[in-house]
Amino acid sequence: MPFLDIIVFPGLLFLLFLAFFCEWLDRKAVAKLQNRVGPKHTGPEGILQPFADFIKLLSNEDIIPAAVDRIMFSLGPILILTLSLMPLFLIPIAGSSALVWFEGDLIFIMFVMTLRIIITFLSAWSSTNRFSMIGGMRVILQMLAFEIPLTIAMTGPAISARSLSLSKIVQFQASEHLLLLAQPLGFVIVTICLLAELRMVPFDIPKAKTEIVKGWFVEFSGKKLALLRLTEDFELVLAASLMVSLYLGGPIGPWQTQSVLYFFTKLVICILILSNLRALFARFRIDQALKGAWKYLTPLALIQVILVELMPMVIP
Amino acid sequence: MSTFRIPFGPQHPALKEPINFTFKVDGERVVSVKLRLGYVHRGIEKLAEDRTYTQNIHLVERVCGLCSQAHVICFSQAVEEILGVEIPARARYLRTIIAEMERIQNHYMWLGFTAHEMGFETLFMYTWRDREIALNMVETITGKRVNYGINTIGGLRRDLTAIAVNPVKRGLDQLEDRMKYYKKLCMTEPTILKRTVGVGILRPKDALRFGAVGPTLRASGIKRDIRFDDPYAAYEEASFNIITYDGCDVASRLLARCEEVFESIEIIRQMLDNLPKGKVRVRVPSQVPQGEAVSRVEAPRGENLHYLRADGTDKLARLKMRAPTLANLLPLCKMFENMNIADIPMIIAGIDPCIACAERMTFIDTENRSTNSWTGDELRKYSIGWYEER
Amino acid sequence: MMKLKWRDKWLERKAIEITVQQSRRVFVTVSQDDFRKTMERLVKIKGFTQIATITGVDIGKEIEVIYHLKHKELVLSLRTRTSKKEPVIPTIVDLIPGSALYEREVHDLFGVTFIGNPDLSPLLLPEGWPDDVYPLRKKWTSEIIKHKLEGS
Amino acid sequence: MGLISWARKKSPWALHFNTGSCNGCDIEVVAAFTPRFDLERFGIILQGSPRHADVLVATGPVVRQTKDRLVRIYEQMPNPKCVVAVGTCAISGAPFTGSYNIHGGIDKVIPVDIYVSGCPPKPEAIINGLIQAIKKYEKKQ
Repeated sequence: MPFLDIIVFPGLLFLLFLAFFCEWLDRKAVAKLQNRVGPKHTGPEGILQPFADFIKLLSNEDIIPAAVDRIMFSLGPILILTLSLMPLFLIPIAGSSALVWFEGDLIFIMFVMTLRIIITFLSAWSSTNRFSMIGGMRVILQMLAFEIPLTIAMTGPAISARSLSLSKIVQFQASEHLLLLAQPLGFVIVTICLLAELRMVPFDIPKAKTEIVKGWFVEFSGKKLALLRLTEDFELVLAASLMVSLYLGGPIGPWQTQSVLYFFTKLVICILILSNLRALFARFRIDQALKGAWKYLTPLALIQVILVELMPMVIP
Repeated sequence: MSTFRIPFGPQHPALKEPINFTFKVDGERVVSVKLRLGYVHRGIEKLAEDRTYTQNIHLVERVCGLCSQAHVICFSQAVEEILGVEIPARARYLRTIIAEMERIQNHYMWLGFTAHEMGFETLFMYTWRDREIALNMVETITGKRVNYGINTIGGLRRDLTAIAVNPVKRGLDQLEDRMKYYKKLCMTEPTILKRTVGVGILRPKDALRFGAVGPTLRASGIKRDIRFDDPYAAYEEASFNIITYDGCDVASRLLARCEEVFESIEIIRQMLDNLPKGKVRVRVPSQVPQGEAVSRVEAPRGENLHYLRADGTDKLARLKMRAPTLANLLPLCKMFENMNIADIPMIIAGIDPCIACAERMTFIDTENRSTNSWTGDELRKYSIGWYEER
Repeated sequence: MMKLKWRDKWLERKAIEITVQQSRRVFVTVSQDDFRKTMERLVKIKGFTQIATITGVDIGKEIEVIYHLKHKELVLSLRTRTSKKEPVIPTIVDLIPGSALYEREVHDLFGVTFIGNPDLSPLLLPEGWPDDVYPLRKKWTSEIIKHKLEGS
Repeated sequence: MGLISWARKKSPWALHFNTGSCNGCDIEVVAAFTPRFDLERFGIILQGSPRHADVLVATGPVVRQTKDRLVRIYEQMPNPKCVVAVGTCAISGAPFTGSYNIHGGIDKVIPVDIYVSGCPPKPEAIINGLIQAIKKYEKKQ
């Protein structure tokens, strides 16, 4: 595996660019939906806005409050950033196989995502702020509720492709058909669960600005905040690219062609879907969100898996 | 039962004004609430005693930027009553028009804030965009967007020019259209319903016992409106309905306010159509004879009461102002009982608090300082203890 | 006197003074001893169950406390006086719970003690406010208070 | 330093604190973030936590009770920071001058960089104030 691939394309630098681009796209789309302009004067149409935010935060003073648990507080943002960056290397971006891939990398992605949330909780807890503690508890609660339907729904594509590897799933879609056509229900469930995983409206409960300020974010400033914001962007990319790879065929284009451009276009569409949903709803209450996850999403995800199993028998 | 305290304010994104609630919560459920005001206490009642009546108009207008018209009308009515002055009919009509415009822009603003509290940013942006129409109308008539500075004792300082009538009427049509849409949205959008229905219950009995006023009271099904019960300005000549809802929750308050906007628009239309001709101001002496008066006005948030005592000089002896938010704070504490943390902002928004109004004189504090400024260590000990006991 | 629905023989006998300002505003003055009884009668029999606010006024040697009671369109202001040296008035929180905040407001700003009010915590104004300063008494002008607080 | 000062200029995040204003200024500050004026064009976002903010937008005269809070919030903000005093009250205490419970303008308590006058100032004026603040903020290194 060439060094250049990891650092430049489709590795770190490309992902960084993608993350900033996605944040800009998301902000711009939401602003448009809210009848505003959004970032405008930072670069052409404000495209450099997330970059400027990032640089500014890096250059800001980094305050460590006296009361916090120093080790976890400093380590938290770095760990979370690493953990949200790692799964991105397993996503097939440029070709039908990813930079790194092995049988079972889907499970690995799920595992890392869960781990990330536990680290989030720990760093929230370590900042000993009442708001971040409540935020941290809500993060965990939300994970417990949404991880399960997400995992179950994600086995759908795996069963169809008879493989637990993302790259294999993409290759299956290249040879057969897009899984969105076969499993629209799964796509919907995954989208909702990913919204919750991303903590976006209507599931931005752990960082509800009007209830608990910024939830577990509240005590972080300067470089740590910069990293955390970058993490959020990576998570956005991760969520969108999971949707793309699992259901939309990743970099597969029509007539058996493969290009990063196809991947990119699909990614943009997915992000627009996510921002659209973000602008359309009010926030749920934590108990309502949990109830919804257990009562509707989990059974639906199960039904969807059963359907995936039964489908080939009914329609040969 | 062991509990966890969270401070809410004084600086908090859900509150544009500083106030401090300290909630005792058990998990996510509110057990009790203590509140502390005094962050916006500017001693206006004392200041008023050092100023002349004309200067006081300026001061009273700044009790609150959002109910400025209501406060000024209330104050000048009290002075006019002691003076025995009858203001011209045109001035009465114009006062009504401006007061109703204030209500419209206030309710729009409130709808936006409520949406913001439930994390519905898009609705917030939309309502605030449409609120600019109302502000434009106010600006055409008075020359300012907030704190209109148009009232004085004995009438108005400026007249409505004929050229302003048509833009205002057009604006009213737009506002009515938009509010119809928002009302439909509030009644059908599932996430809004989830957050408002059954939240912050205030039974009619409690509402009366604790003295709620304005839309908060009317949403508990009680038909009380100063404009109707104790008409002032030109409300006797207007025909309108009192909106009541009997859901007793935030959803009812939401809808009651939406409907009130329609009534306000209707009142303004009637006023504009029947606007009498003539002067807008009578000259009044700068010295007010001895006497006292109680004046009541229905501000956007509810009943506004001023008590004025004059001692024959050009300065007043005592001015007491009771703004609606203060009356609604006790019912608010009642509403919090057994609610979820996530509902707190919604419930607070439900009474449309205007702390600047409530606080020009009052402070409530039932806690000692120590709970307010916990160190991290204390908190950690507390939280560890909390988990051990569970 | 105008014919009004609230008209009450008992009250007319007890009251020191009754003024009808206009058809919807009535001012009644009672002595400090009769105050509690009058209030009970007004609340329980006459239906003045809601209170708008309580106003305190410094009138030289005494402090006047005015209760603005509401009954439909009518505002009845019941007024009583208490000496400035030892300002004491029985509470009405048990009759009208909504008056709790207003009683404390008057307690804070004028130093009137409402006997029987369970929660008259002497906490008003900013933290660290001196005990004997009642900002709305005429003696305390803004300059004197500022001088006392800032000590320069 | 070119990159950093460019980034600072392009992304000043604001924190709004009411030190005792009548509400008029607060409403206009919020209005400046809504569709008609939309401060996000300049990269300015309203933040909830002082730790995340660069520009403190303070409104109203400083009331005794809020003085300590104002100082605390100012100190919680990371460096470099700047303060915009919005409204006449925030500049001098305006109609409330002489009251026993106010200290006067914001600059009696914390250093102020930009003053926006008006009662209340229009959102356009507030936007201008923030832009001026950005220029000043750029020089603070």
